[in-house]
Amino acid sequence: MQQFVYLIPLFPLLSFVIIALFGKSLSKSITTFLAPSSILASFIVAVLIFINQLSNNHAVTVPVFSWIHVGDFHADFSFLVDSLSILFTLVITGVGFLIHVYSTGYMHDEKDYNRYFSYLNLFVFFMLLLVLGDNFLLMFVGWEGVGLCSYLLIGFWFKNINYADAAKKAFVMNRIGDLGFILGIILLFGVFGSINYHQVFAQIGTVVIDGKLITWITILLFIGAMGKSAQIPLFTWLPDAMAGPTPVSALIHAATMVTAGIYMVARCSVLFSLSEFTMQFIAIIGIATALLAATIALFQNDIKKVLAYSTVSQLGLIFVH
Amino acid sequence: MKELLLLSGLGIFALLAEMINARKIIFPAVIAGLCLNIFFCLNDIMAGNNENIFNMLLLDKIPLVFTLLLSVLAIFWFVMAKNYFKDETNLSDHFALVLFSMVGVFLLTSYTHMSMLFLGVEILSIPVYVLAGSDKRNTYSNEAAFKYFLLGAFASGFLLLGITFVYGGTGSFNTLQIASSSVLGAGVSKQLLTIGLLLILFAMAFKVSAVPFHFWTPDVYTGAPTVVTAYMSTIVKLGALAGFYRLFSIVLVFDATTFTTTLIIISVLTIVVGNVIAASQSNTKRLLAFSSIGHAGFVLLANTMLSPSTPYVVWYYLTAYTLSSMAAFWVLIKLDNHDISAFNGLVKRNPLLAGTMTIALLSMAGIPPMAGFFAKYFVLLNTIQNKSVLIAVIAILASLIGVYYYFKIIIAIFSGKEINSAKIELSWLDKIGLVLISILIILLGVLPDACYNLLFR
Amino acid sequence: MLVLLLLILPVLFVPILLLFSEKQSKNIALVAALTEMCVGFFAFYQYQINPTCACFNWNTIWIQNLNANFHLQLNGINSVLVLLTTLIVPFIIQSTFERDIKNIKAYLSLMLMMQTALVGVFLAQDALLFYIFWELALIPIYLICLVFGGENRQKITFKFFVYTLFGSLFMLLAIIYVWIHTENRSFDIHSFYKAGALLTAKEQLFVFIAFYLAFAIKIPIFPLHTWQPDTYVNAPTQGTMLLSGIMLKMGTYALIIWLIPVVPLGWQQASKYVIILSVISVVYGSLMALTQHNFKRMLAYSSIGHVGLIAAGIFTMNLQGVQGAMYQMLSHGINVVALFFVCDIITNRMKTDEMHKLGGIRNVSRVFSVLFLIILLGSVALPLTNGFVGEFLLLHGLFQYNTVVVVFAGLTVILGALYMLRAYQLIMHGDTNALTESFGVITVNEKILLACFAGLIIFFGLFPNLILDGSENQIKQIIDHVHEVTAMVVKK
Amino acid sequence: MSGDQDIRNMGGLKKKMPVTFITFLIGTIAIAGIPPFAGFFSKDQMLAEIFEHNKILFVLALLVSLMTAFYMFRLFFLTFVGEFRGNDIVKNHVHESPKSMTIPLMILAGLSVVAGFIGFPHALGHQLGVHHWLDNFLSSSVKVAEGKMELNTEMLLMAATVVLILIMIFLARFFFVSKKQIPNADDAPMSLGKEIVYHKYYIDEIYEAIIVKPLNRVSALMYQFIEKSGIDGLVNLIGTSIVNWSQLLRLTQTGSLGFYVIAMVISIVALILITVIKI
Repeated sequence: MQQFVYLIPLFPLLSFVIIALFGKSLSKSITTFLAPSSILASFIVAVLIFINQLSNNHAVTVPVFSWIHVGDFHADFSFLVDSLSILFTLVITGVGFLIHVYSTGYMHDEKDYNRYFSYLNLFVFFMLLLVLGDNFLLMFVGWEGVGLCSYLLIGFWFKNINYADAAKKAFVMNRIGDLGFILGIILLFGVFGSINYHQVFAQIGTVVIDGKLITWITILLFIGAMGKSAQIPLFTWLPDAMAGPTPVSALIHAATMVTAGIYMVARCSVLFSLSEFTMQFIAIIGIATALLAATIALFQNDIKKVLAYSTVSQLGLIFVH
Repeated sequence: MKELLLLSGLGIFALLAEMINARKIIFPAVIAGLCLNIFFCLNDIMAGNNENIFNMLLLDKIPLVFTLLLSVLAIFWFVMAKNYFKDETNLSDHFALVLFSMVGVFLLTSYTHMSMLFLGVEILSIPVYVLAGSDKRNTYSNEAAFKYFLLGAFASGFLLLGITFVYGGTGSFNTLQIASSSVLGAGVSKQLLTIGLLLILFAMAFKVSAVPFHFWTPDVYTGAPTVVTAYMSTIVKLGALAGFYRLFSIVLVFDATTFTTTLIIISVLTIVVGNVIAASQSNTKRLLAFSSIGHAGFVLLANTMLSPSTPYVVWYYLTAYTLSSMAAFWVLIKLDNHDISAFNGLVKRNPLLAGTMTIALLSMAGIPPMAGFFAKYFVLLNTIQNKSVLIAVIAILASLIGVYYYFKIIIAIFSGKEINSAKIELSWLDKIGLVLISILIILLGVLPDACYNLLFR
Repeated sequence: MLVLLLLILPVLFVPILLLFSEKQSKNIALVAALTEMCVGFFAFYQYQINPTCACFNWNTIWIQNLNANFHLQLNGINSVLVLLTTLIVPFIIQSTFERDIKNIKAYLSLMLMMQTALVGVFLAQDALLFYIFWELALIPIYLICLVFGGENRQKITFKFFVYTLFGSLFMLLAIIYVWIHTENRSFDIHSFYKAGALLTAKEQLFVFIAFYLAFAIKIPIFPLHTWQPDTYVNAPTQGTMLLSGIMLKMGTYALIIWLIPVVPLGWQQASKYVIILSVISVVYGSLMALTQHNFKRMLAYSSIGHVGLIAAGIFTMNLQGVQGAMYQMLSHGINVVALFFVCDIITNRMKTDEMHKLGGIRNVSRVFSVLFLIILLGSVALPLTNGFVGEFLLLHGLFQYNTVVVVFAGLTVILGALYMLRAYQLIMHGDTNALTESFGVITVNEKILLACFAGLIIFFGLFPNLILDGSENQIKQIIDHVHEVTAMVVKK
Repeated sequence: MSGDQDIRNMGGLKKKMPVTFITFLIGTIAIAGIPPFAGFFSKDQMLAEIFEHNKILFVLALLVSLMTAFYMFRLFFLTFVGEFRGNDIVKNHVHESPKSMTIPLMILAGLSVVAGFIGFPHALGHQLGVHHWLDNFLSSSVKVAEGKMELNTEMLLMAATVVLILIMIFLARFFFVSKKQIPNADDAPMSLGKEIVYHKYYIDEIYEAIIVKPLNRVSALMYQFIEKSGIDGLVNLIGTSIVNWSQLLRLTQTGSLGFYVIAMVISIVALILITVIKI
């Protein structure tokens, strides 16, 4: 079953391509059917794989095609199925599906109905890429991809310059984190000679590695997480991001995208646990964010902003953990 | 010998033709004669003839290729100047004057005897004094002739004085003997020789309009009728530079230490000053005058930086420069207006003129694939081979300034707003000449060693 | 034979083009470019399967005296650039369709001549030939800018010309200098490598500087870049495309082939400084782009930032850096041409490229907005676009060189997003105003072009190794050569 | 809600949107962390682990959860309980969402009830095994606080947290339901502390002031002074200076013969000196 894992991101991608290419001529009803059902299909595949995984708890790598090869640097498009990735896949496709369904109602009267769903599908695709990729660079692809989709979705009503501003802010702030992330990946490659999860984590414990470098790697990676999971100092985009349609706020900014940071930290927990300093750093950032956001939320009057700060605060707490 | 006879004969024929009322055949006869001369030269070069004429002239390969170039240029020049002379009453006089001055050029390319040098310079110059003033009703023309003559006399004086000094120092008129005596000769007065050669150098520098003896050039070039200016900036320049090469390439071989510095100073100054002053000219004729100073500097530099390929480098540079200059003047004559603004929008008025002018200017600016590029290239090559990188850099920067003023014209041609939008008509002779000269410039630039293989090997 | 065909094919079409009417000439030029593109693709493909084929080599004696040969050769590195040239030129010619241009025949002929010169620059294996093509490429582009350019063109294009000529004259000096030190006085690239390596460290440094001047001006690298924004703004669209899309790659290409391997010690001594300069131009270009009001000028400055990164990657002389640079040359070529085309579409309709006057175009033309966005994302280097692969590899290479420098270079990730999105927002977002209301939809021709660009951007983002594999071996050789030479000196 | 998101204009939506009311309530409780909803277990487990790690962190984290409970219920009460405070047009317009929206909401609410068990605290959930399953992956890494804590301590902590949270909820109810407090309008006077918090600590403004504006200002200044006047000015200066030199040198072309002769003579003397005496 695991070898069919590529189907999971494929369905939303196909749906995206269809809606995006034929956006104008496609009737609303087709989109209404196509967009959620593609996610549902992914969900079903994910469930099947999950069940399979329960009985046979092995990590499986499914290669799709080779992407970048330069010298000894390899980054491939291949998927990794293990407990962590499949769990996140379940959440993403499950919640994603529900939000798609919800959106069919919420956006019912929207003129740009199709555009909206194409973005949403693309978002789910990238999110799945993020959690299913078997190397750091692929995670980064998803990482930036969801950033793009959030840019598109926050700025969905682009006529309003404030919304467009919020979208731009979200993208740029995420990019600050992304710079840290990508430098982290490069440093990681420098240290471990690979960016593949297996090859990296396998070396831990067997190869002696300079602790300083590990601290640097983890801090850099965490800067990426700070951007995506809206931690101090890169959190201000999230409340502004509530400019987008409400289901988007739910999907991206409460349920899935912001957890990307958590996924990353969980994925690299082996690495993170090696560095005491990073752990403390994360805890401090986390608690500070949580406190700051909670106090702000106390007095906010905008319902979505309250929820946004609540999200920021909760994320902070999770990082403390 | 036959080349000398032919050229002189043509001149005499032109004078006689007036008497026998055969003015119409002067032009074809001269062209035919020059073609014959080309044939003679080629024949001699191919056969490898070395003709020593009474120890006065030595016609080996190098004089012959210069004469060849002279003949080609002369043909172009006569075709270009044909219309100009048409209205003149004393047409044959002009033809004769020009042809006689060519004899002077011939002497300058081939002399081995100091008297021949002096004769060459004078035969070359005197007709040009006359020609410069040939626009009799134009005060500028008169002034030009006068200035040229006065300063030219000054230079001739130096030349004569120099020759006497040298004779006094070495007891010889033979160039090779003079040069070699500075190392070999017994009873040679080194001081007299050096001073004498220096005086000759100054005189020659005057003739090639090297800085600081260049002052006459812009005034004379601007004042003289344009055809004459074209003649001066091509054929006269060729003669003077060939004469310069003839003597000082030998002198430098034997006594480099004394003269190299001086020559370098003169040539660098010439390159820099010529190009810098040209940058602010708005009169095309004057601009070309200053640019011709700059080019002379390059040839002098090539002369100074000796290497086995020096004769070819000098010859190639002269070919590239004179052809380009000829083309530029040709266009200028057709325009009949010397301000740069006259070139505005030329591409719309006559594409052929515009194209030729562009090719000529690109060539003079030293941009490939025109001949001028390799001309400069060879000079730089020799300079660097002589470990004078700094001088090469100066030369490069100066030629960059050259680009500045040549491109003023190119910009005007292609994007200026035309003052006069009337189309310019050309005769078929002009068209052939312009096309031929353009092709030659490009061909020389694309295959720079074709001539070497043909003529120098 | 194939390489010769590649070289002269565009020029062969020029007389044909001149025979036809103004209307037909566009089609003829497009046919020419497409034919050349097919030959280019075929050559690239052939090279991948059979790199040793004799058809990739053309060597005849050219100037016997100087031992200069007319030597063209297709190899791993230049095949990428030839591919880029042949790929881009049809687009550039296509972009003249539906535009009213006076003297179109001359315009197109100049473009085709330019293509020949560019291909020549890339293919030449002989230093003198390389130089000649290098200069040759300057004349058509100069005339394109001079005759067809904008208001201030005379002064600006002239500055461009003199500035670049200034650099190339120093290159000429360096070429001569190396040439007189070659064993048998040859311009062949390999004898240049041999001779250059034997120069003393000081000589190599001087040669390096002379070469660097030429290439840095062409690329351009801070602080030699000031000709570039003005020229880009004033040149006609196609001229800008040629300049930014292909011509500046002459400089970066020459860095790989003609500069570093010729004088490895020069590189060793200067690399620190030239990398810093390159990184400065990354940050500086981006900052300048951030403050521009004029879209075209902003693109010009962004281009400075991007090529600065390419140059920095090359100077690291490690595989990832140079390969990244190779790839980014291709990507940047595609992206920047696409962006300038977008700019052309906007200015053609709006008669202005002041971004503050625009806004809300997304409301009017959806397709345009989407395609513009994809192109823009390519330039911002979003993963799965071509820009990302190059940028990542470049940062990777730089990182191996120095960890501090890479942080500054990495600022391009943030600043790039900032200025690009700012531009997108100013032009596309918000409500329409009186001006942008009349934008209308884009024509089929424009749509096809933009869609092709978008497709290329994603295609090359997904399959970078189609290109990277081809150049890897040769780049390895060059890197090995450079490191061998520098290591030898260390031993001494 | 017709796009209005200000809770000051809401209130009493319970009757209008019953399903939304229920699901929101579940969500609020879950986030606040009351058993047996999702938020409780995950938060409780978190708190427990933090407690063991670092007591100060624990206090802070607890503070955060209490505040969370308070503001969530503040939100809840203000939105759904009491009287509608918006204008009449909106009032008549407000209605329950279609099925396609409510059903997903219900499922999500249901999940938030159930999903908590996935992160079941060790104290209660060892038998269920789900947590362990994930641990397989994490096993090599953290396993920080596994089983070290006394069962009693965790229970005690749990109880204390819940009680505190409940107090917060009642506080919220006291303020916003019983006393019917409504947050002030934006321009109403506030104490300094509140002002700062209300404006999100002015962080956006600070960023604007220390990063965005300086960045724009610096790049604009650089463009003006370094790019235009500096580098480009220098380049142009070289160009103009050559023309200036040219004009200066041009003055030597006086046209006067006497001057020419003198200049030449001086030069000759100089050159002779250079050649003969080698100055």
